[in-house]
Amino acid sequence: MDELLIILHSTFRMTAPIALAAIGGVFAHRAGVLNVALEGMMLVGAFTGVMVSYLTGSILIAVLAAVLSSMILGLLFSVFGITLKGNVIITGLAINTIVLGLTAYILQVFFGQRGVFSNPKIIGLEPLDIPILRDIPILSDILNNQTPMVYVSLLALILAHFVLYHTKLGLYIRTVGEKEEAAYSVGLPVNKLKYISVLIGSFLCGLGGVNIALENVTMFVEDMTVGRGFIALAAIFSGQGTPIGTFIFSFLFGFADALQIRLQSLNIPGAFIQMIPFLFIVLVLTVVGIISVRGRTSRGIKNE
Amino acid sequence: GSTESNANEEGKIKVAMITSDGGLGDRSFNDSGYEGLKKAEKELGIEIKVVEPQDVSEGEKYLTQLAQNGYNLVITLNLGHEKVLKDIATQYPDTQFAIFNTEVEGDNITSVLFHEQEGSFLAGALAAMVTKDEGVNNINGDSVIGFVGGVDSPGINKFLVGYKEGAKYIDPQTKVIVGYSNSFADPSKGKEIALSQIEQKADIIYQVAGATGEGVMDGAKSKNVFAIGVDSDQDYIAEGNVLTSVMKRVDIAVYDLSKSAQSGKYDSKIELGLKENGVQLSEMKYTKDMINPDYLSKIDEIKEKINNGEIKVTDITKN
Amino acid sequence: MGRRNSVNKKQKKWLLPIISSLIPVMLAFIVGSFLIMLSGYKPLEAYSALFSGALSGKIAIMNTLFATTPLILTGLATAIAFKANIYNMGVEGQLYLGAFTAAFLGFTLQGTPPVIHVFICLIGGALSGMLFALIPAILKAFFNVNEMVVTLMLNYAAILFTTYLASFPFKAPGASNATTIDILPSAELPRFFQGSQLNGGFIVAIGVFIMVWFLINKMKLGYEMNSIGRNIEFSEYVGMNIAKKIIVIMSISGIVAGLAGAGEILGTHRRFVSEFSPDYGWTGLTIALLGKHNPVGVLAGALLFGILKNGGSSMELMVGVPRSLIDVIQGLIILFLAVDFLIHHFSLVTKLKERFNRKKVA
Amino acid sequence: MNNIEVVNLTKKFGDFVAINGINLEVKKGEIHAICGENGAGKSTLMNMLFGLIEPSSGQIFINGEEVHFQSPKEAIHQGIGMVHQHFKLVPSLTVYENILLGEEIVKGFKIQQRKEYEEVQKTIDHYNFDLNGKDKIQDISVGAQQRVEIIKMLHRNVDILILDEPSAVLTPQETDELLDNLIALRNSGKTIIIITHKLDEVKKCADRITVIRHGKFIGTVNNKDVNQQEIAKMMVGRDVKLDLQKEDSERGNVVLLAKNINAYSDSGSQVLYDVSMNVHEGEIVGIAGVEGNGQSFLMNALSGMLKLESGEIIYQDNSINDKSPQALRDMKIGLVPEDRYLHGLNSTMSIRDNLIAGYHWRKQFCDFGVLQQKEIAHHAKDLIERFDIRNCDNTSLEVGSLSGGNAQKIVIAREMSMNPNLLILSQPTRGVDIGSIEFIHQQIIEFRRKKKAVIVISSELSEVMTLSDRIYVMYKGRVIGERLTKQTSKEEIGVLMAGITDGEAKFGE
Ligand SMILES: Nc1ncnc2c1ncn2[C@@H]1O[C@H](COP(=O)(O)OP(=O)(O)OP(=O)(O)O)[C@@H](O)[C@H]1O
Ligand SMILES: Nc1ncnc2c1ncn2[C@@H]1O[C@H](COP(=O)(O)OP(=O)(O)OP(=O)(O)O)[C@@H](O)[C@H]1O
Ligand SMILES: [Mg+2]
Ligand SMILES: [Mg+2]
Repeated sequence: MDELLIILHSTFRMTAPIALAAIGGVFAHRAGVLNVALEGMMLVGAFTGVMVSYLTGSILIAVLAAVLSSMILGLLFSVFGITLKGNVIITGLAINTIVLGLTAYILQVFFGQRGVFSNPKIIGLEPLDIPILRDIPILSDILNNQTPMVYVSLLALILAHFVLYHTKLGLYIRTVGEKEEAAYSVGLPVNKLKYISVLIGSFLCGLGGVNIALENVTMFVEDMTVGRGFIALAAIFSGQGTPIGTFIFSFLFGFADALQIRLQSLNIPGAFIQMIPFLFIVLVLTVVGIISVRGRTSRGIKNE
Repeated sequence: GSTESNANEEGKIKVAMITSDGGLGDRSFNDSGYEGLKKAEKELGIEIKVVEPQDVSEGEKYLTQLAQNGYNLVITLNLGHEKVLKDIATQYPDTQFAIFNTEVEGDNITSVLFHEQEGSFLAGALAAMVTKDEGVNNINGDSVIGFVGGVDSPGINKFLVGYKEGAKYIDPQTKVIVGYSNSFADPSKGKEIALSQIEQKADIIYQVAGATGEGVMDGAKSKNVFAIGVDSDQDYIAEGNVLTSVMKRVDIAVYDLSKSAQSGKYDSKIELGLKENGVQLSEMKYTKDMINPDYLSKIDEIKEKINNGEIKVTDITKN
Repeated sequence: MGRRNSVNKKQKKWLLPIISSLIPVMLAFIVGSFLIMLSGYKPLEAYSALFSGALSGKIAIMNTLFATTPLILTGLATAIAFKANIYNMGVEGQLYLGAFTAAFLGFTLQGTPPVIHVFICLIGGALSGMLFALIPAILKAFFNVNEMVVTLMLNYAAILFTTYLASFPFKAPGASNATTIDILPSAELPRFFQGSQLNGGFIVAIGVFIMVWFLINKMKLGYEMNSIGRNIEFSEYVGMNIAKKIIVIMSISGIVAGLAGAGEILGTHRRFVSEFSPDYGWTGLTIALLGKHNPVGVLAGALLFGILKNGGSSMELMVGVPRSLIDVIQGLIILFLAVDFLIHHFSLVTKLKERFNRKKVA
Repeated sequence: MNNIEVVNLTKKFGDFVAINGINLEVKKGEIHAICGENGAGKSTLMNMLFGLIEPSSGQIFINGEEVHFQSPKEAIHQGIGMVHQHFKLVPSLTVYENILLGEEIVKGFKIQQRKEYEEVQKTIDHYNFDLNGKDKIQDISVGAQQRVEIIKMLHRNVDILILDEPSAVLTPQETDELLDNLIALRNSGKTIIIITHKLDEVKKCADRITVIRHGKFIGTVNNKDVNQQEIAKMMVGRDVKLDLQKEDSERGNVVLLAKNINAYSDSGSQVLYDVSMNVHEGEIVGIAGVEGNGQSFLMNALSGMLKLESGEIIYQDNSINDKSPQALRDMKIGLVPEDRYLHGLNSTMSIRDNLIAGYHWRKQFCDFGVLQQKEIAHHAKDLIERFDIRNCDNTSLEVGSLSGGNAQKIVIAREMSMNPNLLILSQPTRGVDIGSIEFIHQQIIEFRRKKKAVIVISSELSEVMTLSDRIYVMYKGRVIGERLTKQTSKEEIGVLMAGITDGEAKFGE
């Protein structure tokens, strides 16, 4: 039982960056823009956050800068992918490559560092001890004393759900993604909506970057997002683009990962334990698939 | 072919170094080599160059081109180049080559081998002693220590096995919790693994995981227990929470090689273990005073025994 | 405008894509040269190192083709699936399994005659790539499980698995990293020329290219891939067995990916080295998209990336431009290539002209 | 004064001139009908008025002022509304959400869904349309979707209303309601432009009629000065037979027999109840019914796209219950689906490739897995000629660029050219011009003459009446009546379609 609580506590930590990026990515996904640049957007957030925290000593400015840098990237993505009508997947992959190179390059040329940048002057965000939550038995063990972005990720989930399903903006975003002509024919600003969706995503990716580089640890390491952006993408697709579904899959992944870490003490070759999170997601999707195919009476596979 | 190897105008000696995976900035292996090379540049007045191939298949091109460009000595830190090196070395007999961590035969090849397992043995032994010492930091009385590796592979497990043997040498009951991060660039994950191991009562964690290890040290710091650094002296990274570092003196090896380049006399094989001071524990600047001095004398004693062959440390790559 | 119109239609057809892909490359180089200057190097020197490193002389060109070889295959593997709108993001994983199998057959089948041995290894690599691709294919075909997610996830599993194999059961004695023993000489894809790494793998890649080209452009299956890729419901309605097609298409994609891995092992590494691939699968994905899922486009894209890779290392070796900057320039080229400048530009010009004309009339 | 004036308007798609120097004047407060064959350029012209596409040259004046619409937004701003031929609805949203799209009712940030629904339902009820505001678009029939499109515009209270074939999928009653509503709107001062291929509707509501042909202006006439025959002649440029002659035919063996079939939709509700029917060689069987009463599901069941819960479908003495569409094609069943852009055509594939889809594996087109491009091109040319498909000289063009009627002819041509034993057509002439309807109907009858079996599913009662030898009427997923065409009347079938039966069927087998 205690073990489980500890795993759950750690699950939320491990879920946060994936969930932030994934929930952010949900907007672009719903607007019909496949954003594979989540990875780069997180990485740039992590990088800028660390650099600005180091230079200014202010965590607030650092977080703002992280978000800003990520949104600038979102803007770049949008200009190429939406305004100039470039292929969005290529645009996204290109942005990932550029960010990977550019962060390393700036680190090297302007900070004279390679690989890792850590310094006591970098200020991070500390876990929060929340008054009421502190006193609720089980919940406090799981949710109290988490870093701010963990709470932000939960907040993002609620807000994303509200925005997508209860506001005009969300309705328009869904319309643009599902049937662009419909949006266009009633005069909705299609491109503007796509921009907004991408930017919401990059905003949250920036926070995801902050989580990775200024909360979990306080340092920057080249390529420190190590594929979390793609896991986030997988969560979006697995969760069928709904904020709740997406969060659930982010969480399942985080949980399997946390579990995997504990299970490493078993006497099984490391590789097989480390596969758990990936195989687990495949398993869950297969089960979901089998169940939903069973209930179907019509034949065949639908268009996306 | 005809090499254009005319030693350059001033007759300076030219030494080039090819980094291993991860490249510069790993704060360990590659960086350490670079330190040695820079030192050689300054002190020996040689011309140096460091290059970082993108992947192992580029090794052949890099080795060839550096040889063609008249470098007297071409050092590769990447053991993955062992196969191609043999051929290239015969093609460029006027160039000397050096390779680390693996043995390649050839008239103009120097193989540099480290006995990382020996240094790790000392680290394991020290950890097994300190982990029961409740007075220090948040050390608990349980004999549990941890290990975090980048990937589950021989190169990493070489350290692990030495570490385990060292710990068991002190106390056969010592439990070693092992974790792998599956990435050398994921400090978050490193920290998470460290926290999990600490949760399971490990209070000293040896990391052999590149930048992921930075997270391990961060985790140790946050719970005020100990990490053990690797490759270079990492004690400063979390002062007082890095018990010691198992240093691999790539810098010294590179420096010595550069020196040989000046004299033109090379060994065909250099083995660097505790005896040669090629592998050693850091001076423990921040932690020496925190622990019982007896431990350190015990470590010295063990070191002696390893050097004179009384203790044999397993090298898993040798089978 | 006038001049462009005077170019006759036939010429325009092949000129256009060339011009429209040169513009982005130029733009990327211009942006890149600022960065190069910033770090204190001379752009001209750097770029000339890049181009001469990649293209001047027989060896340079051969090395460029060597760098191109795996990318042709991973690009084609991705393109085949994407053409049918199947998101096979698992080329990287399929490549690893193909590579390991090829290596395994390469070092175990003692006494096999040389050419036959190579073939067995290639076929083994192809088959294991195929079998691995079948997992997402079956899940997609029968349970409608999103193949993109499955392939993404299985990549990690494949890399972990092959690393395990090379670290434990098949580790070469005495090796201090995760590699297997060498394959037998009879299994090696021979090099063409001493001094360049270009090897028989290139012939394999070109052979596969021709077959894939033929498949996509001339064969029934190519027609069906095209149809499924554009409208799966229609394709089902007119009687294509979608489940079967998905399985066939993914299998072919997996075969090509497996061949990419096998070729690298038999031609380049000559043993299995864990994590040997510098993201060939992912680069292949970019190339497939840049080439618009069209084999010829893939070939051109692979060549561009081969030039950048081979030239990039020369830029580092000769001029000392940091590797990170080479990545940035490469990223910029991809970014600009994502946009169809000419066509967009064209329509922009036309639009403006129309507006202008209309104003004049009014 | 003229509400809308179009001067010398031209639209080119590449080298193709879709609209060629058209002049058009629409007076304020009139109903102006635009007539023309498929591909004449009607939709293109209207799309320019609505800002969906930009003219290549020429001028558009609204209320005397020249406009250059860059997007529909600007047209909407000028009080123009358009009901599109190809629906612009969001499938996963509800009817009311679609209707209010862009004009949501909000309080704070939150959309007032309840209020929205009530408001929309009021409008729906006011116009007497059979719609439930809460249904999702993806769950309702094409006819219902058309109604949504119309309400969407009526609800917006526009000054100028453009309707592009609004009645193509409506029931006769609904069409009547719609026309009445349009007349009422006109009387209240609105300007209405309506495109339709149904000349009786034109006669019923229009004040003036403009005919275009091949993108050129042919003439504008007052409705009261012309009759249907004359309009048809203006459109087609020759005399058109408006009613079809078909000789009697001897029917042969049973080809298809459905016995008590029951089926459920994906969402779990029963959609077919104990449906039984049959078709014989040399017979055309019509399935009549108001859109959304199970005909689509019956079609899906017959074409292998819907699994049966119980019952049996027997084709040429073999059960085809679990046969896939592929197997059905192998057994020489031809299918013309209802949704031509989803199931009938692959809109981004070439005309040529569309014309062999589903038959591409045949020896004729494919040898050892290799496609015979020459033969395929030749086949395409041949069909285009035989089926008089317009504007597709270049068979490598995307089929999506064809006008609706021509697109439909592609489907019909493909299915008929493969010479099936049983041809099932769903809404075969929806949106097709009179010239082409005449042609398609003749082809169907020709088929019967060859002793083949045909099933025609159509919500167009007159179509069912003209073509069929025998008619089944569907209501709420059941067959509620079967009649021989000769022994029944339009009125009787109409009554059945409304679900009213007086006891047992008059005709049994
Ligand atoms: N986007 C486009 N690109 C190329 N050609 C087009 C495009 N849109 C329409 N056309 C062509 O313009 C012509 C006129 O099409 P339009 O849709 O206006 O016909 P229509 O009169 O509305 O026919 P229908 O009665 O069948 O709807 C057709 O031949 C069509 O193929
Ligand atoms: N040579 C043929 N003769 C008769 N029917 C064929 C022939 N080739 C294909 N078909 C039919 O074409 C349709 C599509 O075939 P599909 O490609 O799914 O299967 P297949 O033709 O058996 O496969 P393949 O030709 O690739 O082995 C099916 O109805 C199939 O039965
Ligand atoms: Mg202890
Ligand atoms: Mg039209």
